[in-house]
Formats: sequence, structure tokens, C-alpha cells
Amino acid sequence: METYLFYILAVVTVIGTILAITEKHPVHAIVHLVTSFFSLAAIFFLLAAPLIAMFEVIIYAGAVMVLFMFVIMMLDPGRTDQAGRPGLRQWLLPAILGVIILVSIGVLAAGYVTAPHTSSAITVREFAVTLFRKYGVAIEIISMQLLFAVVGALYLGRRRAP
Amino acid sequence: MIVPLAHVLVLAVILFCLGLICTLVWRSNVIMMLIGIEIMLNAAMLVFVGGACHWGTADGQVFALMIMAMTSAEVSLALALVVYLHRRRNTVDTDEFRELQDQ
Amino acid sequence: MKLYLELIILLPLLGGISNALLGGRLFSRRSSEFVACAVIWGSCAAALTAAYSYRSPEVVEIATWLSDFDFKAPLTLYLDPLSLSLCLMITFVCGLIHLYAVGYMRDDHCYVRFFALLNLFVAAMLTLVLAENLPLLYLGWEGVGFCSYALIGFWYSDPKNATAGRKAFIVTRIGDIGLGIAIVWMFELFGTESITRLNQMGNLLPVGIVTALGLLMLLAAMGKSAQVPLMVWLPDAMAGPTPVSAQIHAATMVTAGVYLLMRMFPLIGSSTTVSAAIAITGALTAFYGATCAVAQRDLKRILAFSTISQIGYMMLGVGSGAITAATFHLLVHAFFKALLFLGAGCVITTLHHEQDIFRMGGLRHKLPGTYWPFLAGALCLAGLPLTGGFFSKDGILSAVWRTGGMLYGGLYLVGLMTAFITAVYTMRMLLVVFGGPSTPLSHQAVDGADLTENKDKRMVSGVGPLPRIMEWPLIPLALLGLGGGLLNLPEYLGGGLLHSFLAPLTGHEPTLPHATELLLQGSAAIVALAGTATAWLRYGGQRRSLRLSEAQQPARGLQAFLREGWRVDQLYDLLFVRPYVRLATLLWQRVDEGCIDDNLDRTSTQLGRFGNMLGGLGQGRVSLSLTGMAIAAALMIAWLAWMTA
Amino acid sequence: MTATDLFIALPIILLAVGALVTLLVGAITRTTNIGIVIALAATLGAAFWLMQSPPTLPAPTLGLSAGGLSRLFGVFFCLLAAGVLCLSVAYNRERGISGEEYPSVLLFTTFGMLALASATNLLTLFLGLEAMSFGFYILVAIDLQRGVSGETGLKYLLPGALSTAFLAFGIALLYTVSGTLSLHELMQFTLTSGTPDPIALAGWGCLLAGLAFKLSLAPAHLWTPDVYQGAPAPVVAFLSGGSKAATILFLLLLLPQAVDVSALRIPLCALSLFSMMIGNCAALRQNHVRRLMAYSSIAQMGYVVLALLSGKSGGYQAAAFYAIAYGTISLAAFGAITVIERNGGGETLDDYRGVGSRQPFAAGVLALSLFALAGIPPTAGFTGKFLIFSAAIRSGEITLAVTGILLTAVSVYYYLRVVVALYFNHADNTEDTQPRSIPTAPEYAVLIAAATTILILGLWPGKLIELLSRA
Repeated sequence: METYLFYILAVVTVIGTILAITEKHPVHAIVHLVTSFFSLAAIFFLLAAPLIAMFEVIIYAGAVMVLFMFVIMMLDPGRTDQAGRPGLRQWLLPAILGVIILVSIGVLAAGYVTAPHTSSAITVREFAVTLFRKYGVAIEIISMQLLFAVVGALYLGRRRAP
Repeated sequence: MIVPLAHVLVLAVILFCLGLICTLVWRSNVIMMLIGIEIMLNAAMLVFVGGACHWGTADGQVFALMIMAMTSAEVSLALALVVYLHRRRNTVDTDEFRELQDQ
Repeated sequence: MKLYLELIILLPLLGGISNALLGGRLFSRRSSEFVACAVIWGSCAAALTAAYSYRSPEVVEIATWLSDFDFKAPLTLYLDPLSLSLCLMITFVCGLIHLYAVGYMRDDHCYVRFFALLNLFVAAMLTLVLAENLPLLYLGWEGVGFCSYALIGFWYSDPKNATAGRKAFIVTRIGDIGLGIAIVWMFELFGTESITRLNQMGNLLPVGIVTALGLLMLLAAMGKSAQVPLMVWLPDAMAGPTPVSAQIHAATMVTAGVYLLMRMFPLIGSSTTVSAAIAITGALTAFYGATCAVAQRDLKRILAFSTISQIGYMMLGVGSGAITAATFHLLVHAFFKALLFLGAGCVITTLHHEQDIFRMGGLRHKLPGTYWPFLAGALCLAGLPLTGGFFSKDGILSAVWRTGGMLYGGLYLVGLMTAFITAVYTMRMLLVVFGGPSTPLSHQAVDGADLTENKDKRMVSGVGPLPRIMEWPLIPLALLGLGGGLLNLPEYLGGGLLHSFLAPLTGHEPTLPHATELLLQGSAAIVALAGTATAWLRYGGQRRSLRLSEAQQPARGLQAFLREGWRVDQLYDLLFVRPYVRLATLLWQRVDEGCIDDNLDRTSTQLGRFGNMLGGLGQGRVSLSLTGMAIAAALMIAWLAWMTA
Repeated sequence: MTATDLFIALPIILLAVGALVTLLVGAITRTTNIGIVIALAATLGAAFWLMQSPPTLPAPTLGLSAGGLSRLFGVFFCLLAAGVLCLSVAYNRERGISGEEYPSVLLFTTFGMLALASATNLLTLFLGLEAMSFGFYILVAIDLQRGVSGETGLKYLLPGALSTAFLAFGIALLYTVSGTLSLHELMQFTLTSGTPDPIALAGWGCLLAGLAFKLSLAPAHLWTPDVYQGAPAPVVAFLSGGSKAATILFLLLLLPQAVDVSALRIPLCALSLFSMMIGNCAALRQNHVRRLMAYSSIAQMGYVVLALLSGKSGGYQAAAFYAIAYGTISLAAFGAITVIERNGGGETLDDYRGVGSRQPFAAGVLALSLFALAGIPPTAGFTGKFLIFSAAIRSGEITLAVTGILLTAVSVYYYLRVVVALYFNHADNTEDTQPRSIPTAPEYAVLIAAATTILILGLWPGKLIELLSRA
């Protein structure tokens, strides 16, 4: 049952992403993307990472995408709409590059056989211990980075006398 | 592990390439480029979570969490820059920004 | 000994640095000049002391420098007869030139930079000569190259001078590549960079590799010593102040190439191909330089071409395996060529920077203090019997004769012919510049009357009679040039000092029977006298004015061809510069404008952009730099996934 | 958190606290100089601590260590940041960059570098690198008075974010293969002898692509000239010296732990070759000095990759040496450019004509660093290139080494063009119209220190090489 659910969610994720990147209007693209992220969160849940799944919903689908939406709304959507979808020619090279990477890693990954690894589920407790005991500095770095994101954003956003 | 690790990897690679294509194609809209990068980072997170599930260690999940925090920082700065640029030039088309180039 | 050797190099270095840092601010002009000269003479004294206490070749390690793993290049100096004799010569000649420069530069306000560079040059040159390993030698090699570059372009306000400096630097760089590759390659082959060790290892290698190494070093020597085909920079290098020409482009730096070949001769000399190549290069250059010198009108360019030619002789000597003869000529040439340049400097200063010999004349009476030493130098250069130049040149020619065979026989003839031409152009120069009645220009100059011919305003202010300090360094040089023969007398006159001094280095070089030796010297003497006579017939006495009026016409035919240095510059322009410019134009303009502007919108956008990106032209698009990164990623991933898996 | 932890983490904490204090002080008073003074104190304090502290065991709960290489590079990063701070004072005053943001972001960037230097696991390494890049995203766009500043930020941020994605994906693949994030084990598992795991290699491909951006290796180099042109000069000094050195350190912490890196040979070869060729060729016709320096840095990084390629035979030491040497040289070069540009001097070669006589000190330092970049002895550049090429030849990369030597010779041409413009071409009548810009005392100090280091590393590099081979 869970296996089927994974494949269904995978298909939903991929279709949602494809729709998002081909969508002409950024607002619609965000909506497609949120769908895709929701199903990705469900996949995380299936892969024994409930915390990550939760954060995916809260931070990505919730905060980050809303931030995007907010900025799109703020910057005159009519104008961005007119920039239009890129022509067919512009898709050529990116598509080729994408397909090269996809085929190179994808085919290898498809044939990737791993030794079955008897692993116990990762509990929240284990997660917390790893996070705070093993990667103490990482938290400090990331919190500093978040702080400076605010500093930078404020600096850029400050209105100046021309 | 409910599905083979290989299938998780394939899904991640597909997402990664879609994100890459999105970034490269949407030169006319910085916001869409940023969205493409978000998709790519999500693919990386998926690989981490899959790996963590496979090995039974929490390291991958921690890394995924850190990526999430890092991208939200990056996105907020990037969007602030986009707002700033839009205010100056009234466009989000990256190809319009060509003041710096070889003479 | 360690102290002496350290002092030899450190004194000029310290002088250069202290002048560069403190000169102009803390030092008065006098003390700046004093420091510059004093350090060189101090270094000379150290060299003399070293010579006095010299017993046998010595390796002195001063400090560690480069080292990683098995690679070692410490600051190690090597004193043997060859480096010792060169050290003595360099410090002495440079000391005199520094004194001269005090007089020459007395009106130039950039004297601090001048003396600092001049001192640094001496330090670098001594490092080159004393270096025991190749990286250290390379350090000196690049150091002299840099100082030479900066000094050629010393009067940089004139773009012509700056261009000359750049040309010199770039042409010699071509040679330096050869040396760089040879150094790295030798390390790979032998695992050491020590010159003494390398020289013992020549027979461990197949001849082919020795030949290749030798040719690489020959390339280096060609660049530094201005040999065919890399000689084009030296005539232009005369744009620098005259003391610089004397010190760098006549006496010391240009002989660095010859020195390198002599130093490494035990290694590369085992290949006959290399020897022959060196000899042929030398002979060709000697002939080329001499023929060009015949047609020049610019006093300093005559001397420049003559330098090229004389260094060609040294190369010929090295190629014939006659290290002693080559060293001998190197030393004597340094004396008399420095003398000639300094004399030329006196003449040029007196005439307010007029360098055209056909506008000079009658200076014999006006400048006796310059005339007599200059005459001595000219006699040496022309190789008239019993002067130092005669013996040294003859030493090389007899070494070539001794080697024998078709090739060397031919080279001997070329050498003899060159000797004839040398005598002709030397005497032509002497007769035209100093002979005949005074021309209006020289009158005005010496009388201190008003002049309108000045090109260089800066130098006008204080020109009066020559300062004494510019004339008296000529005298010791003249004595050394004339008496230089005593350094290495032929066998039948009691044998050479230098010969026995260098014997531990060169082994016992075979000598010719006395009769043959005398015969060869006789023929050389006859050739030199014949050349002198020819010159007298064309330029002596009344005929001089005839030539002067001829010189008013623009040069034609052979003369023009020779004057422009066989038109080698134009040839290189045609062969290298223009195709390069054309290719660049094609690449940048056609590919850029053609593909980007025309084709981009119409046909293949992506291909145009791809070519654009490869050309390094971003066109300022962010998308392009993203695409570049993606291309890198895709190619690397594809390679790693498929080729290695 | 134990005493050992604190002991090791102290410099990092110092920088972080310094950054926060700067922000807070900035909120209270509006004088910029206090921020700079605090930042200077923090960087110098951290450098001092790193120099004093003896090597210790890795910190158990922090994922940090204090090995020789980490401390050496840590000191280098701190001193570089201090130098850049000194350079910025007068420049920022003239350009109107005020506020506490500048010093505190600079401290944050150094903080990232230091975290990277002492990391023992890939997560800390990655976050350190990202924190550093993040700081630079803000720094390159900090001069908002100029129109191009926002564009510069965009041109650094977008490729940077893309490279982050590649890096993260690469690390994810490596983690999936090995199941660990510890540097040593991860390298042992992913670059084994024999035939390595194909997924691991794919991961390495992504990782290298991401790093190629940070090192500005061709063909991921196109952002470099634009950013060098648009960013403030002291920031470019930091970017060029610090971020490149940090990225090299990233590779130096990874590669030497591997069993066999021959699988990566061809991609590294290609990156090195392309960078050397494109960098040197494109610089030949540049008239804009900063863009010229940018292309030159692309070429220089090509040499570094060549060193990494021939790692086992001394290439790692050579790369580390070159990273430090190049950092010092770019501090000197861009420091001099800072001084020259400060008085409204232009940025093209034409504007540099005659600077040699108007600003002899700055021009002298610039000329020295250009000669160092060209690899002319006795400068650090020569020693570094020498180490690189000898390592390359020892490990059998003859073709690349010879190409590199030839291209170095070509590069002399464009470096010399700048020197010629500095000294040998007077602009006709600018001598009197332009004011003589006199370097301030901090600028003097930094330029003299950098120039001395260049010469010392050229004349007596033995000490540093010894330190590196012990680390």
C-alpha cells in the first residue's frame, strides 16, 4: 500500500513541477509548485522523516512560497506577465543539458543496487541528539546566516534619498 | 525502506533536472529562476532523506533541515535584491541587466 | 670565503634597496650617488679579496630557499675560475660605469630610480654568475631582464622608448621559456638542480635528450644574448641612457647567454649537434651584426650591431669547445665595448643628443680626452695586431680552425670575413665621427652657442664642457682593452694566464703548433689591416666630405636593406605580428559581431551563444554564466558517469 | 560543551560575537568607525588566538578540529579580513558606504571561512562555505549609491545559488553512497581504489561543478569579470583572496583523504586547461583593469587545479601555498587599486596612464603584485608557480605543465601592459589637473605588509612550505 502511495505521490510531484516550470503566469506556477511540495512532504513522511515532512510543509509550502507570492504581487504582475513564456528555441539548450544529466545519473541510479541495510526507524529523539550533539556548530552557523539574511534584506530594502 | 533506494534517486534526479531547466529557461523572470533553484534544492533534500532512511542514521535528515534553513535565508535575500532592482529598473528580466560587460 | 661571496652580492642589493627606499627623501643627491658607486666598488673589493684567497672551486651555501620533498634549491653560490673572473670583470666595469653615470645623469631628476635600478641590476647579474643551481640562476636571469626592461624604458615619456623596453622584454621572454622548460625537465631527469652535479651527469643520458636540452638552452641564450633570430631587440634597446647601454647591453647582461652555455657546456657539449648549432648561430650572428653595422648612421646602433656581432664570436668559440677563448673574448670585449659606449656617450652628450654620425665631425680636436681612449677601443674592436681584441678574436678563430672539418672550415671563413667587415665599420665610425673638419653642429655644441636641434629639453639645461668624471673612467678601460692580450698570450709568447687559470674547468685544451698559430694570426692581422685600409680609402681625408654629401640622399638598395637590419623586423611583423592581429580580428570581430549580432536572432541562437561563451565574451548576461556552469556540470557528470563507470 | 570545545571554537565565537556587537553598536550610535574598530579587534584577536593555541584533538560535540592546515588558513583569513577592513575605511568614506552593515557582514563572512577551515564533517564544511558566499552576496552589492551595484549582486547571487544547488546535490549523492558525513570516512568510501561507485562519481561531478563556480573555473567563470568590475575594490580584494582560498581549502580538506583520486583526473584536467587558456587569452585584450584582473584570476585558479590534480607528489602543498600567495597578492593588487581609484580615478588602462608618477607608492605595489602574478622571481607568485609546475611534472602531467608554462609566458604580456600604462605613458596634461591621492596610514600599513609578504614568500618560502608539509 505504502509503496503504491509513493509512486502515485512521485507522479504527482513530477507533474506538478513540470506544470510549474512551464506555466506562463508566476502566480499559477507557485500554486502548482505548492502542490508538488505537498506531495514531496508526503514522500518524506513515507521515508521515515516526519520532522522534515512537517518542516517542508511549514517552511517551504508555507513560508517560502508565500514570500514568493507576496513579492510577485508586489511587483506589478501585469508587467511580469508580459515578459512572456520563453520561446521554443530557448528551451533547446537547457533541455539538452537537463537530459544529459538526467540520463547520466538517472540510468545509473535506476540500475543502482544497494545491499539491503537493516535499519531501524529514526526517532525524533535520535534526530535531536544528532542535531545538537554532533553538529553543534552547524546550528550556530545557520542561525547567524538567518540573522544576516535579515540584515542584508533590510539593507537592500532601505529607502534612500536618491 | 518501502521502495528501493534507486527509485528515490531517480525521482530526485528528475526533479533536479526540471529545476535546472527552469533556472536556465526563465531568463526573463528572476523569480522563476529562483523557483528553479528551490526545486533543485528540494531534490537534494529528497536524496538526503532517502539516504538517511536507507542507512538508518539521522545525519541526512539534519542536512536536509539545514538546507531548508539555508535556502530560506538565501531566498529572502534574493527576493530583497529583486525588489530593489525592480524599484530601480522596473523589470525582472535578467537580460536587461547588462551594464557590466566587456567593451 | 662565505663572507666575501655574500658581500659581493649583498652590497649592490643593499645599495639598490636603500637608494630606492631612502633616496630622494633622506639622501641628498650627492650621498645617493656616493652610495650607488660605493657599493659597487665595495663589491669589487670583495671580489678581489675572494680572488686573493681563492684556492680551488668552492660551493658555499648561504641559506635555504626553495625546497619541497626531494626538490632543493638552496641559496648556494659557486666560485670557480669562470665565475670568479666574470665577477671581477663585472664589478670593475660596472664600478667605472657607475662613476661615469654620475656625470652623465647630472641633469636628470630621476637619478634615484636610475641608480637604484643600476645597483639592482649588478646584484642580479652577480647572482646569475655565482649561482650554483639553476633556479637561483633563473632568479638572476629574470632579475637582469627586469632591470634591463625598466632601464631601456627609463625615459618613458617618449612612447618610442617604452615600446623598445617592452620589445626587449617580450623577445627575451621567448628565450626564457626555453630555459624554464630546460630547468624543469632537467629536474625531472636527474632529480637535482645543482649545476656542478648536473655537469657530471651528461654521459648518463642518451644523446637525443642532451641535444634537446642543449637546444632549449641555446634558445635561452639566443634571447638573452641577442643572437639570430632573436636579435631584434638589442638595437632598439639603445633607447636607454648610454651608461645603461654600456653596462647592460654591451658588457654584462648580453653575455649572460654565453655564460649559461659555458656553464652548462660539460653537459650539453657532449652532443655534437648542439655544438654545431651553437657555432652556426654564432657565426651567422657575427656576420649579420657586422654587415648591419656597416650601413648604420646612428652611433649607438652601430655599436649595438657590433655587440651582436662580437657576441656571435663568443658563441662561435663556445660552439668550437674553446671555453677559454670565449671567456677571454668576453672579458676583453667587456672592456673595450664599455669603453666605446662610454666614449659614444661623451660624444652624444657634447652634441646635445645628436646620434647621427654624418652630422658629427672634427671631434678629434674638440674632445681629445674622449678621442684617444675611443681610438684605443676602436683598434681593439677592429682587431688590429697586438691589441687585446686581436688576441682574443684570434683565439676564437684558431679554435674554430683547430676543430676542423667542412663545417668549421666554412665557419672559419665566415669569421675571417666578419673580421674584415668589423675593421671596415669600426674605422668608418672613427673616421666619420672624429675626422674631418668640424661640422656646424659640433662647433655650436662645443662653443656652447644657442642650439635649436635639441629633441630632449630635459637635457639642455646644463650642457657645457664635459664633466671630468665622464672622461677619466675611459682611461683604465682603454688600458685594459689594449693590454688585455696579456691576460692570455698565445703559446709561443709564453702561454696564457687565463688559459692556466681556467684549466681545471676546461681540461687541457689542445693547442696548435706554433707555426700554424703564427700563420693564423698573420692572416687575421692582414685581414684587419685590409679592412682598416678599405675604410681609409672610403672615408679618410678628403673623401670623407664626399661620403657626407652622399649621405644626404636617402639610402637605397643594399644599404637600406642593411641599415634596417636585413629587414628582420618587417619579416617578423609579416610572419608573426600581422597573422596574430588578423586572427585576433577574425576571432573577436567576426565571431563576436558576426555570430552574435547577425546570426543570433536569425539562425542558431544557442550555437552563437556557445561560441560567444567559449570566447570569454559574457555580453553581461547572467543567464549565460548560469548556462556555462550547467554545461560544465553536464559534461563532467556525463564523463564521470560513463567513461569511468 | 567542554573546555576543549571552547578552546577550539573560541576564534569562531569571537568573530560571531564581534559581528553581533558591531550590529548592536551600530544601532546605538551612527559613527561607522566604531564598527570597524570592533571588527578589527575581533579579527586580530581571532588570528592571535589561532597562532597561540597548540594543536589539539578534535572537539567532540562541535564537529570542529584545530589541525595545522586549519589554523594556518584561519590565521590567513583573519589577517586578510583585517587588511580589507583597513583598506575600506577611506574608500567607504569616499563612496558613501556607511553604517554598521559593512563591518558586521565582513565579520560574518570571515566567520564562515573560519568554520569551513576547522570543519571535520561535510555539513559544517558546506554551511561554512555557504555562510561565506552569503556574506559575499551582501558585500558585493553593498555600494548602493552606484547604479551597477544591484546588478553585481544579482550576477553573483544567481550563479552562486545555482552552485549551491549543485553542491548540495553532490554531497547528497555522496552521503547516499557512503552513509556518513565525516570527511575521512566519506572520502574513503567514495574515492576508493579500483572502480569507484558510479553514483559517487556522479556526486563528485556535481560537487566539482559547484566548486568550479566558487573558484571561477572555465566554463563556469563568466560571472567573474562582471562582479570584479561592479563590486567595491576592498570587497574584490576579499573575494579574490579569501573566497578562492577558502574553496581551495574545501578541496584540500577533502581530496588528500581519498584513497585514489585518479577517477577525477579528466574533469580536473579539462577545468584546469580551459581556465588557463580562456583566462589568459581573454585577458590579452582587456582594457578595463579590474576585468583584466578577473580574467587573470581565472587563469591563476587553473594553475591551482593543476596542482590539486598532481596532489600526491606535493601538489596539495603547492595548492595551499598558492592559495595563500594568491590571496596576499590580490590583497596587494586590489589594495593598490583601491587607493588609485579612491580619488575618482578611472578604471581603464587609459586612466592608469601616468599613475606611476602621481601615486608612486600605490603604483609600485600594484606593479609588484602584477609581477608576482606573472610569476617573475623573486616574488611569491614565482615560488608558487614553481611548486605547482614541479609537482605537476613529477606526477606526470607534462602536457598540462608545459601548456601552463607557455601560457604563463603569454600572460606576461597583459600584466606588462598595465605596468607600462602605470609608468611609461604619461597622459598629456593630467599631471596637474588631478590631485595627488595620498594613502592613509592604514592603507600604507596594509600595502606594505602585503608587499613584504609577497617578497618574503618569494625569497624565503621554506618556512611556509615546511609548515604546509607538516600540516
